[in-house]
Amino acid sequence: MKNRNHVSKIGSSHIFKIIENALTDIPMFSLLQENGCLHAEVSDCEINKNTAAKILQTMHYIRILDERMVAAQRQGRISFYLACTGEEAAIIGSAAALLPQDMIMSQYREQGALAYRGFSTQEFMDQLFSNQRELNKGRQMPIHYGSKALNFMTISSPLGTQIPQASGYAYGQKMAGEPAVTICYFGEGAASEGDFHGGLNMAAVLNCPVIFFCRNNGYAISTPSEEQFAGDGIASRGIGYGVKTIRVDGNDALAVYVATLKAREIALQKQSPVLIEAMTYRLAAHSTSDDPSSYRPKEEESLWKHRDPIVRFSNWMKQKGWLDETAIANFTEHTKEQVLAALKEAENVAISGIDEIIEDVYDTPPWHLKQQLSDLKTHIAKYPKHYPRTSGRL
Amino acid sequence: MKNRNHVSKIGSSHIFKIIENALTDIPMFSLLQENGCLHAEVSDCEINKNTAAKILQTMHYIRILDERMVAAQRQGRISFYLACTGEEAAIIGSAAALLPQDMIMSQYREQGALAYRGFSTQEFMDQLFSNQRELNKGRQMPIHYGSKALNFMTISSPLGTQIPQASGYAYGQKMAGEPAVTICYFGEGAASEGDFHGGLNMAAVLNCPVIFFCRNNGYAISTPSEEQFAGDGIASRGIGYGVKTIRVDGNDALAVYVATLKAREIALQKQSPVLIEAMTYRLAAHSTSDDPSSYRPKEEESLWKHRDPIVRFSNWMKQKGWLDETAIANFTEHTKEQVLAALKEAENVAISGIDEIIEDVYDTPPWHLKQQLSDLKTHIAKYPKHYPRTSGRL
Amino acid sequence: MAAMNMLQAVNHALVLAMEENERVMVLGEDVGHFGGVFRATSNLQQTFGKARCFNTPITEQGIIGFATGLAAQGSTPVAEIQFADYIFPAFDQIINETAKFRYRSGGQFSCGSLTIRTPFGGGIAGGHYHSQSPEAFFAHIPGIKVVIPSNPYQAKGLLLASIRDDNPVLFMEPKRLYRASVGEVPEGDYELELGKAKIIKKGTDITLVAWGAQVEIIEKAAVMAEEQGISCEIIDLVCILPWDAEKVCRSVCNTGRLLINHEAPETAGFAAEITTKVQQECFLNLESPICRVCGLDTPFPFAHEKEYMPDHLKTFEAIIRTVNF
Amino acid sequence: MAAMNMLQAVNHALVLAMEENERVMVLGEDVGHFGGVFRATSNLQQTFGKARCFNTPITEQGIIGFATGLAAQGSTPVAEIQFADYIFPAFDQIINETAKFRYRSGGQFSCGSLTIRTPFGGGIAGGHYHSQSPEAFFAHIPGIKVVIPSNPYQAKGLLLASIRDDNPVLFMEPKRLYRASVGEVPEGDYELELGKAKIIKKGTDITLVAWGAQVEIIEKAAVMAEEQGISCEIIDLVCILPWDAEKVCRSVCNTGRLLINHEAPETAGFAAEITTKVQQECFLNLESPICRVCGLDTPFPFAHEKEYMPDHLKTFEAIIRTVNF
Ligand SMILES: Cc1ncc(C[n+]2csc(CCOP(=O)(O)OP(=O)(O)O)c2C)c(N)n1
Ligand SMILES: Cc1ncc(C[n+]2csc(CCOP(=O)(O)OP(=O)(O)O)c2C)c(N)n1
Ligand SMILES: [Mg+2]
Ligand SMILES: [Mg+2]
Repeated sequence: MKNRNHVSKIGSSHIFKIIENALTDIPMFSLLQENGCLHAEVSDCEINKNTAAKILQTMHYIRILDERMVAAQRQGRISFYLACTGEEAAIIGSAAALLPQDMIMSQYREQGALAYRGFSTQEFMDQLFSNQRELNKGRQMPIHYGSKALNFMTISSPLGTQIPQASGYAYGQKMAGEPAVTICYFGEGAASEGDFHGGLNMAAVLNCPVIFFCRNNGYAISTPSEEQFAGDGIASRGIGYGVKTIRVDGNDALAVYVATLKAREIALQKQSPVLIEAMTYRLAAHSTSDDPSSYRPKEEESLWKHRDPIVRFSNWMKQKGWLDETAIANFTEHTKEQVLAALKEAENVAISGIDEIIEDVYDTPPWHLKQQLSDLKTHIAKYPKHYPRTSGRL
Repeated sequence: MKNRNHVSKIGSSHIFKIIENALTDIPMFSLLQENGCLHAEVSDCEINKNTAAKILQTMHYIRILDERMVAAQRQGRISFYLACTGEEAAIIGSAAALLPQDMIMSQYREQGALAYRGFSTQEFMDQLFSNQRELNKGRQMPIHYGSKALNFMTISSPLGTQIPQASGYAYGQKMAGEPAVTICYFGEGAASEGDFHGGLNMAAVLNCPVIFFCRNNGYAISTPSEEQFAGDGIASRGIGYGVKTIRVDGNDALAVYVATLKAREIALQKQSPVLIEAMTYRLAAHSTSDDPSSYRPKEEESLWKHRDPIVRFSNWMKQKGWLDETAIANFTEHTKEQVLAALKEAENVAISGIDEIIEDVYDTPPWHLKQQLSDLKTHIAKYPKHYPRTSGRL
Repeated sequence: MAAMNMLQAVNHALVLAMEENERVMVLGEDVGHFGGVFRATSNLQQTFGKARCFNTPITEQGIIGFATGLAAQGSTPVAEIQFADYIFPAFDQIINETAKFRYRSGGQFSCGSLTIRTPFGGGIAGGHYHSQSPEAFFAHIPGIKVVIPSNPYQAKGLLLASIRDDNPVLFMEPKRLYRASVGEVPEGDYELELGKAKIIKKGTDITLVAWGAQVEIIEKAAVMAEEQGISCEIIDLVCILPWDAEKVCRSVCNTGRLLINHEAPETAGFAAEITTKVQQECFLNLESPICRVCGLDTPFPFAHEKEYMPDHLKTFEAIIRTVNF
Repeated sequence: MAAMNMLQAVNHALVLAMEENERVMVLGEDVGHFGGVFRATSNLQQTFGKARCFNTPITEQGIIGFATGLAAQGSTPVAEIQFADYIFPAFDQIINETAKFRYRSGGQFSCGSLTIRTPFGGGIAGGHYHSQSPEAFFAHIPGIKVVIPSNPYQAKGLLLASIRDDNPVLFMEPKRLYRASVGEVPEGDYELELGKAKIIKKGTDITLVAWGAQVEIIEKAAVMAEEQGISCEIIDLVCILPWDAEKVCRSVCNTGRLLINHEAPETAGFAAEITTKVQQECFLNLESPICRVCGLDTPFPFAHEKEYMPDHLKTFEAIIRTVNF
């Protein structure tokens, strides 16, 4: 046992002073101006052409997917969808800075990260239509993606729960000696949950190689961020936890990429957490169940439409001489067709057979679940017309 | 609907920079040197002689009570006790800065605040012996005091739960137009709970006149504060919430008093929360169930014994010419006798009658509780010897 | 009287309560200007101001802690938890704080004025996290009341009674009925007594018990059973804690048979409590085992929702089995 | 074999598990150097290092969230919640995350290697917050297992089985027995199968069921009953979820009578589930109503603890009532 002194590093002052709001100025890191030009102070940046092209392409891909699926929901073809419009740079720019062995734990608006990892259009569609090919077996609502092969943890709806889980996952990676980190995405609203507090504090104390990536998009459903917190955002909380922190312009894919690259390096080398707050705007409705027109003016949205991260990044690519407009046009064209084809295919695939209803609750079904399944099958067999989606395959 | 821009107050920077640990230096406010002399920079201070004398007297009172009751627990007269030795200045200095209409919500180590409010020795003893005179009817373990008359909320054991409650209580005071605040005490360990996060954030957003008073005493049972958090303490979390914050030397009763006075003024005038972190040391064992010798060296304790807040404050009083040593000696003598007498009296008072077992679960007992009580009484009547504490009074 | 749906009925009750008592305050995620994700709190902020109807940050534990303190102070908070699936972060506040507040203080302090509203239940393609029916968890918490309306008339009268009741009440709203259930509701003030079940239909062969949205399921099954010549007595339990054991037992003593239907998983669901009490009180009257028709012991599945639900056909089959025992 | 108490048995199991598999990690409040407030984790940090046995900050929701993630990654965490009374801040993680982890991902991801240990129950003058018996809450959560030993031999064998079981297990330790229960325990490795009840004594007139520390209470009551010529069959349920309905039902079909004893409040406690299943399976064999002897529907009281407890006398009286029905 050693003597310790928990106040040894704390200075003292004999003049009364109160620490007021926003004592710490945490500016956001940005590289691109709104027009896509590099800021004057910036000379060069650490990204190669292929990566940049893949970021841009994935941003286009997600925009198309989102638009198509919002429409599909309106047509009644799927029950629910949730778009990430306006936030593509934050999501895809950060995902691009990771390696495939890094675990992604997301909130629900990070389909761009999944697409960047290589989730196929058909896989998206199978999830959205909850059919039997879906990797999660259609057990959750649309948009709750998950892919073991791509190290993308299956999404769950309760807000903030993935945050302490990410700390634990990263601790496990460290203990296993894996050269990998975990990234954990969440919104500024979710950051109000107690799980945020527990997760960040534990990661800091236990030195977990995890990147906490907060998308501060100004809204949590209808609640504006000033009714969510009174501080200047989420970044300033990092100080309190002793967590290294970065604030970044979330509509600047380049800055997000660079910031996440550094964060990953620090997380891995110092085996310590890093918090990134990306300042962005939820241009989309919260989800297809929401209509933002009752809580924010159209002009506010237009302001941010002019800050479209895809346009900004394209302009920069163009200036770099890296933009292949024909390739993009072809890709867009092709993607639209591909999405439609995959959608049509997915909607015609059956849902899982009824046996699946009790699988995976436990490693093997205990007696009561077996009994319940057998009763259920007898029942369905008696009323096949009433359970048309499963009765054909008992 | 107005246009809003949640990033308008955030600057930007084009040079990558990471916010490192302990960016913000939050020194602790102190007025008295360890020897009790005012620090050179300090000229005068806002305390009158009566208040100072009452603080000192209460500190002595609590020291005596704690010592006696730890001994009583060792003798097997009560089942449990929990002392605040070493933290008297933090607790009593802050309580002295409040008005009687202010609500106190405490953790469990703040008996000094209750004593300052005027809780009688007999009331302490009745609680510790859980007898039928006890204000909470003996329903909880020893030390779970509560007094409606003194605006001291009944203590509950789960850590941190009182924090969001305090925010809500204070909001109610504000809505009712009461010229009062709520003070909420907790340890640096409890500050790890999710309820801390929810409570502080809500208070900040909803402008609640509440003082969050954290006793950072270096330990949570056996867990040293460096395994509790990686930041520099609890004060730095205030910034993240946009809560006005003060760090104070918790062994300096004068500084604590002055800081709490200011905090109260701000909370009330600005209708906003204030966070105070008092740096102190838990000289006592965690409770009578604990033995700190297995997790910290005696020398560490001695270091802090030399920082005894009672000695320090006495010395200052002496220099002020305010110390009446005879009065203190008499008070000590008298208190010891009084504690012993009250103890003896309390231990001879019966516990509540058995009817009380179902009262106060609801405003009036529903059918099932009435049935359970009547069955219980029939049973006790059949085996009176087995339930000697209640069978005599069915 | 006016025809309204359950959301409107809830909203009316809130308006009346806020008009009557300025200490009534409504808080929760998105309940402010927006009026809540289901619009149950529409226009309250506009009418009563931001201080009395306000958005909170997304922290269910914070919301219930805050509301508990607010109630202890003397206000009458009506806190909304956006979905019952999200009430669990507040479980500690509810079980360890709210429910024990008065008891532990010997009656000195109370948060009895608190009401917690939350939409629950399946049937809306909500999957794991927008479908759960957690009433049984709360039934095991002495110190709170648990109330579940099954139509707009009940919703308004029970909500007013819950807000005015001097005990913390968990008011669970079957969201499948929010717009689906429409009925005549008095425009003025009225209360329905808490703790009372309602006999919807008299019958002689079997008693059927359910609550919330499942009441219409047992009604539908009863119609099928009557066609087979089986006379069903139908009881809407309305309150889960305390529950109206007397009325249920009296009915079962007459019919000799009991079936309970709930959406929550079968194991340790509230049907078990009803069964246990009834077999104790009506042992000699029972002509067949008490029967449960419940959700499966799995998370609430999305694609298999239809198969998962304890629907009218499963109920009908169980009635036949029970009567033919 | 060696005589040891339940704490030592738990400690031995942890040592064996950590020796065998370096991915086994122990975490919780004060479990490190100090060895936990009950010393169940004594010397683990000293033996296996700080990385594998570590203190956490005081955040139960954080602990279970962290441990769930750690398990999903491939480690085998054994998380301690200092008292079962403090598990509720983690209730959301357990019900919405841990329990649904495998199901919701179609079996892609699993946190099945997680074990949560927590001391529970009364009889130690712990009042409201160091006495609760929350097993019934967890019995209503599909996806987890709930295990409760009643002696040192079981504690070691069941804990080893729980740690190795590929499902999240809540391992509830009756703290009243920690030092009080001493028995012979094999020094080596062994497992007891999860989900199996144990018949402690055969009998013919009535079946008595309990778990954890209440097993010795029903044994004591049985001795009194035998003196009156009543032959009791005694069953230690051991596992709450999934539970051994087959063994209990078989016993009741023979004896014709059933009494269940638990410390938790009666309403919606786990006795209700047992009752419901048994009356369904043994309807024609039952000679009297199934009887519960439980805690009262109040918070756990401090001064009235003795009166509150479902002790051997209350159990004995209930046996007599049930047999004389
Ligand atoms: C525990 C919990 N409480 C409430 C909800 C309901 N809910 C779903 S999304 C949402 C808003 C989240 O906002 P934010 O975290 O900022 O993410 P964004 O939607 O802006 O991407 C809410 C309240 C939930 N899913 N989980
Ligand atoms: C929710 C909850 N978890 C765990 C405990 C057990 N416990 C009681 S006191 C304590 C340590 C608290 O430390 P701190 O907040 O620093 O207060 P101090 O004892 O130092 O005054 C713990 C872990 C509890 N009472 N409540
Ligand atoms: Mg947001
Ligand atoms: Mg402490």
